[in-house]
Amino acid sequence: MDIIRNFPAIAILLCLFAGIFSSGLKEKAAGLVNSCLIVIEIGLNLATLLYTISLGDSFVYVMGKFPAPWGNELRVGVLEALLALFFCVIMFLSMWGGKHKLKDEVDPEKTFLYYVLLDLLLSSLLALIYTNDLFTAYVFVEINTISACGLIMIRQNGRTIEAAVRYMIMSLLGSGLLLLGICMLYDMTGHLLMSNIHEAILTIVAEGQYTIPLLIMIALISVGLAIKSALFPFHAWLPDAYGYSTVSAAAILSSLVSKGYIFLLIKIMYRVVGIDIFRNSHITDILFLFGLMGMIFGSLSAIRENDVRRMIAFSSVAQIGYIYMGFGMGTEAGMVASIFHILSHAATKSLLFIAAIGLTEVSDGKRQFIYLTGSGYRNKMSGVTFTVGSLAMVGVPLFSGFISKLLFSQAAILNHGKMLPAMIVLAISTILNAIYFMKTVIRIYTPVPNSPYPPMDLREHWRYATALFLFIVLNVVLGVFSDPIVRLISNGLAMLG
Amino acid sequence: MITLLTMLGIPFFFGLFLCCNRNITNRKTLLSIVSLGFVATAVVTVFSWTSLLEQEITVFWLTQNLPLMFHLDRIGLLFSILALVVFLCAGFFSFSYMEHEKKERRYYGFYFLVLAILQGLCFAGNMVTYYLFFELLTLSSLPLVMQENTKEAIMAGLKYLFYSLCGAYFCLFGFYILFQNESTISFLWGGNLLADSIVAHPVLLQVAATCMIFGFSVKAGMFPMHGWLPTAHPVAPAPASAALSAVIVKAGVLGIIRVIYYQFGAFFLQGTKVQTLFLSLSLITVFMGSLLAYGEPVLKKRLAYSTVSQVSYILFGLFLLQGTAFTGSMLHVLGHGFMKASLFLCAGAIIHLTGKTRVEEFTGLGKEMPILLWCFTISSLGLIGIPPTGGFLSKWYLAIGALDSEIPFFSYVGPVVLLLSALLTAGYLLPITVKGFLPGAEFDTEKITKKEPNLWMLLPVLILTVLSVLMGILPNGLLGFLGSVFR
Amino acid sequence: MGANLLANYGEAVAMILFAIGFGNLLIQKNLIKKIIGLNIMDSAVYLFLAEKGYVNGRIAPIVVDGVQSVEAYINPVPSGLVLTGIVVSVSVTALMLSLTIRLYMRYHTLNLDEISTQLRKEGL
Amino acid sequence: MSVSLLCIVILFPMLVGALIPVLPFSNRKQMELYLFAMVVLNSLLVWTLILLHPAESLTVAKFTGNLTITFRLDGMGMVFAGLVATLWPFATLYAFEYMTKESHEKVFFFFYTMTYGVTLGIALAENILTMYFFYELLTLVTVPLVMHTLTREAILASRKYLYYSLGGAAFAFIGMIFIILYGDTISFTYGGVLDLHKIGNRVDILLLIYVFSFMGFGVKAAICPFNSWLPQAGVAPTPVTALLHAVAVVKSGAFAILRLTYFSYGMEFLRGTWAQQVVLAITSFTIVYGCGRAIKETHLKRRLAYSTISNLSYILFGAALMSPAGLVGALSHLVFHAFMKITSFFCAGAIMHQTEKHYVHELDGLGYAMPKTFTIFTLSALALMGVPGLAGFISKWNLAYAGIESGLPLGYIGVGCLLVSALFTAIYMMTIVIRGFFPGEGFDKNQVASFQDPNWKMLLPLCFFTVFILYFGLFSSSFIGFLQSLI
Repeated sequence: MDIIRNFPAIAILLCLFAGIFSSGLKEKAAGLVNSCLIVIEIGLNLATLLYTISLGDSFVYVMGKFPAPWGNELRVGVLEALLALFFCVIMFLSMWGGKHKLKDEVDPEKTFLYYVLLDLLLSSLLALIYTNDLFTAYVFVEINTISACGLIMIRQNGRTIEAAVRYMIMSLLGSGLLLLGICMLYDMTGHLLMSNIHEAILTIVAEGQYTIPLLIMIALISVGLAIKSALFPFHAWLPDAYGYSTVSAAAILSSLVSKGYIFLLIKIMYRVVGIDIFRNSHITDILFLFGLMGMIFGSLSAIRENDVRRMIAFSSVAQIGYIYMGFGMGTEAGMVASIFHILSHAATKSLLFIAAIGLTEVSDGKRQFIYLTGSGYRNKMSGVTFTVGSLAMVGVPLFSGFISKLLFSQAAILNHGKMLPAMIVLAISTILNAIYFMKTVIRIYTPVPNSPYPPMDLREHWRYATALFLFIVLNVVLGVFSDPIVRLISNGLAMLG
Repeated sequence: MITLLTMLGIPFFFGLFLCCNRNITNRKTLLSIVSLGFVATAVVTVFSWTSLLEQEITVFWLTQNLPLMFHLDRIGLLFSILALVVFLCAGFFSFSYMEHEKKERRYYGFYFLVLAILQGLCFAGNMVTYYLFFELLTLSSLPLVMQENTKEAIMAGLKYLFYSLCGAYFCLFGFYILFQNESTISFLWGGNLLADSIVAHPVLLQVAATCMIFGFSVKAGMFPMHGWLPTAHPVAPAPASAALSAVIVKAGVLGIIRVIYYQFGAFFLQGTKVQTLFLSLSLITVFMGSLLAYGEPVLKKRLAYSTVSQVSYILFGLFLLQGTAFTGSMLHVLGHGFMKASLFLCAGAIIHLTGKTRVEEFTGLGKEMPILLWCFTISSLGLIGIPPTGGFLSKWYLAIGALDSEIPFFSYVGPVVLLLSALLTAGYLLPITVKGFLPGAEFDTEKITKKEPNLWMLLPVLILTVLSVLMGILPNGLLGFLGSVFR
Repeated sequence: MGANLLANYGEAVAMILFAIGFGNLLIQKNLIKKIIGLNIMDSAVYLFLAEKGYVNGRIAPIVVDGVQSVEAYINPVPSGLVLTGIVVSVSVTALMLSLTIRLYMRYHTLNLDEISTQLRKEGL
Repeated sequence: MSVSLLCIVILFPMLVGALIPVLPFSNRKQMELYLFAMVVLNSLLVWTLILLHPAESLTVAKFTGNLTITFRLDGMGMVFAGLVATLWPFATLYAFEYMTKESHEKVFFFFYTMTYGVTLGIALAENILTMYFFYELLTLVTVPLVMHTLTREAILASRKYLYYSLGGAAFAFIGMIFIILYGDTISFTYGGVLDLHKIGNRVDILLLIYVFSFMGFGVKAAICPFNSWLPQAGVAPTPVTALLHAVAVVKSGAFAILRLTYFSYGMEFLRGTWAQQVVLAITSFTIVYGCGRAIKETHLKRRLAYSTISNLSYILFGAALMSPAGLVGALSHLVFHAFMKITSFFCAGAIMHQTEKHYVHELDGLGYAMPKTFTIFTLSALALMGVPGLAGFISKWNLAYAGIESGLPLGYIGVGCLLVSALFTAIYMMTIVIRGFFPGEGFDKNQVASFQDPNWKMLLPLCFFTVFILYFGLFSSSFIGFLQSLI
């Protein structure tokens, strides 16, 4: 049954070829290729996941014939397969949700390029998840940046280009630091494959050499990836990038792109440096601090925001703060909580973006809150979805937000030092979330007696309505049946090392 | 059990009956019902006095350990007699007085309710029952105070309500503490405190005692909390203010007796700071009351201030914790009750007939209504304490009790203050009689017409004055009855 | 500290160049200068990487006149990495330049802050 | 079968509520009939459940690890569920009448019936997670009710209510986590679930977390720093303010705190610690603060809302005493206050419904126009004041008994605050009653001639509640005995 072993490699290459292939096709055909590509991807990753669960351990897939130290290889475990599957599902739903708006956002002859960029983005994401080689990771990080920048820019109004430029500048800074970190790592260990680097680092640490370079390397890589995933102090580019891009692009960017980088950081922490070396290098405390500040200031600036999409963008800065707070705790439970939050945030954020677009559509396309009053009645489905998304964000039971909040608090209590700040900030950020999300929910449900804008009839937009419904189902599934997923994550994490 | 329930039930039933149905229109049927009610109540109460003396009856249990229990002892009987006599006299007096008043039916309704509750108060056997009737007394006497329905009457009523409730809650606080530290809940002469709790936390118990005594003394118009009495009593119609001053104020006195002698025990409070505090407060009130009365032009306000000072005579006697002083204050309870009631009724009659309320307008009154003014004079003599009347006797016992109680400061200051205030009492009561009978030269006597009040008004005043004089002349029966109480 | 700094001066120069490039990319207002800073930064990293592979007294890893033994040549892997790195930075620079041209055509300025003020006026 | 009843009772009202917009009702009458029948049916189910009293629990859903949504009927749950079940049908009956004047009542009754199920969910929760789950659900279901009139201030009030509740729940969440981690089971067991060797040296942190969760749940129970949402939520229609702010919402806050203190943290762990001092101080302050503000408030419903704030802190004061007697006192006040407050809210609602008068100074002379409503209001006022013979006295008695028995200095202060607040209650309630019955002389009858008592739909619930207050005032020993048997 080892045919499934090379499914991950097939998945990555298939996306690349689909991208190249659809660059020649017309708009309609490229769209078709893209959707069935994503469906195939879901199939492949699902098979890989089931295979790795039955295998019970991660397996290595050597790319080409060259053995370990020189050749390139993928390492596939339960956690990687789960994340890959989840990302593909989110991408499929976002594409499905944003398709009807694509017509008036991107001018027709450029839509096939849009699908090319999406295919490249998916391939780089999968590669980031599966690769076991650092330099390949760097190359796919760059591919990811370029395709994300393309996705931001594709709407061609002044705002998006300026946002794309800002995005590019910050990302390039981040990848510059990452590259420098990788080179230093190569300098110290002489290897590029993660597992070999790990043994070399263990010997280095054992002999007590290179203590300072090791510390600098860890700092460079963490700060580099933090910049790329918009952690608190480096989040200036995020609101414009997510606020003004196309519908499905915003959903995908906010939920998947930054998560790819975070997962790469997790793999480096576990597989390359080793979690205990990473912890006593005290970088985790700095990440913890940034995470806490992100949670507070992200929500504060979201409260001040007047435009609904920028508000949701700022709220993802806060949620990324949650994830880094989980890293900062340094314990295994903290890591499980962060990974679960990656999943729940991805699901909730894309749901919120797609629902917000539906609301703005029935309010004459305007995004300011004043126009959104009563839009919940005009567009019933997106009103309900937005409410579900806000409740998930606030952490009301029955939705995914509650479970991640539960896991975070349980993790926080276990380590004595960080317990009190984490708990208090968690409570405060819940209150702040409640303030700006619930304000919007109440606003969209205050009826306007005779509103000039026409209501959206869902029969005509059946694809959009089904996408929203599937999003809600995904969120509730994460919220109610979270036990198997948490178990998958924890033993996937054990395999990761 | 049946006699008790009928005794309380009949006035209560009459009260509710009068309050609730609105179709009693003409006055004749109303007065007949009211007089029937009075007669029935009198008969039943007298019968229950004889049959229920010294019986303990538990009606039902409010909570597991809080029974509503009735027990008529000698002190209760004394107060019950006072209440019945004064209420009957004032009741018959009000037949003619209330002619030109509005809402007469409601007035009689609440009048009966207050009578029923007062009887309940006197019969109460433990502190919960006492507190229940104490609070109901405030609530039911409120409409009597507000009978006039003027803005001033309503404000006075509210002030009366809030002062009394504040007092009630003070004594409830004391009772909460007491409840934990007492052996049996019912009143027991000599105190029912647990021996070990007296030893364990005496200070707490003293605080509880202070709160309870302070609570009841609010109703008795003691110094810091006497503000409501001079505003509430004069505002009510004359018979109601007679009842208020003579009897309802005594509810506070009965409460203090129950607390000192039946809950904490005289021995526990002997020589404590509590005793000195309340002795000084009562003396201040005695002196301050008569001083304010001296300067007051309106007759009913003057009588109200006199009530403040006279009741503090009684309190002074109680706080001495001494046998003769106790009998003296009991005598003063009865004496003051009769005399103050007759004074208020006379004032009522004067207002009813001549509409004059201020003292300086009473010149030549003796010519117009000689019999009434004679009764007024005899009662004021009694209040001042001139020998033949009851007032002298009680003041005599109070002074003797104070002297041989050997309390360092108060044993001699007490009698001095009593004498001073007796002088002041003469100062504010006698001018009325003098101006009434000897109007002076320029008063032209032939212009006045005979305006004697009709029999309904005159008879009660006569009865009350005769009773107060009888108390002074033939006290042995009463003294014998009171002597057996203080062991 | 000074001794081994002189010993591997290559890495020191690379670090300085990296700092210059990073500073330019971050602080400069003009877009073109930012892109120039980007290229300096990338080339500095590739210098650092190439320096890693260099062994004194050996020649570049191109097989010349049949010499097969490994000791003759320097470590080829970093050079390979440098090649991929250069490809990446070329494509990124191309993208940045095209974006700058579009912005210039719309707003006739290369200063990023001016562009954002004009955008706010447009109220998009 | 009886175990599954646990779940049916909660889901059935939600189903009924959900069906309202869907079912084709030809007119209001049909919908009312359907709704009333369903609510009565559900109440009967609850009472059969209470009578059957199944001991085993019913797990409905499983979250991660040992966290489950399970229901079980224990002593306290029985009390709260019984209270909600008895009050809800009457409140619904009342709401029908009230909603004739309001618009789109389908949405209103949709949420109104859902709240019924959610409150029962809180009552029957077996572990702290289930209670927290329904606690959050309650906020979400009641926000639309507060927002019903959709005026500007209604939206602001609902927004403020939402922020406060969610904020409070966030802090209570921390407490729950501690119990999940440091307790050996998360289900409620009397006497606490914390096992001490796991806690080790982190007692202070745990106490701090207890205070956090006390404040968290306290937000809904309107304790001092976080109660400004309650008076503002008075903007909602009366059935909402009456039912939510007298019974469902605030009581579930108090119920949650009782569960937290006695069934999760355990009283031995908390007794005598600094946490208990802090909690006692906060509740005593809120008692006085609540009724202090009530006196100043002239708007009728806001005044009753402030009175709710102070009465709720009675319950929390009982809880904070950390003794079995304290729990009995708290539970008895929880039940009795629900009845007393819902009566006064309904009377206020009836007055507003009939006469459109919202402020106290407009109520002159209404006592004659609406005699039945005002007498019932007077009775509820007396009960709130704690006049013996009515339900208020019994619960105040239990609380004070527990307060004194605890022997803590703050216990005495707390009992003092209880009595001060009783006095303030008298002031702000009796002023309304007196203004109603004694309007003063400048008042003529035809100003209020046009108003008369509301029809039977509003009066029936009021009469039932009055009978309840009277019955439990006089014969409460059986109920208190039942409460004591719970521990």
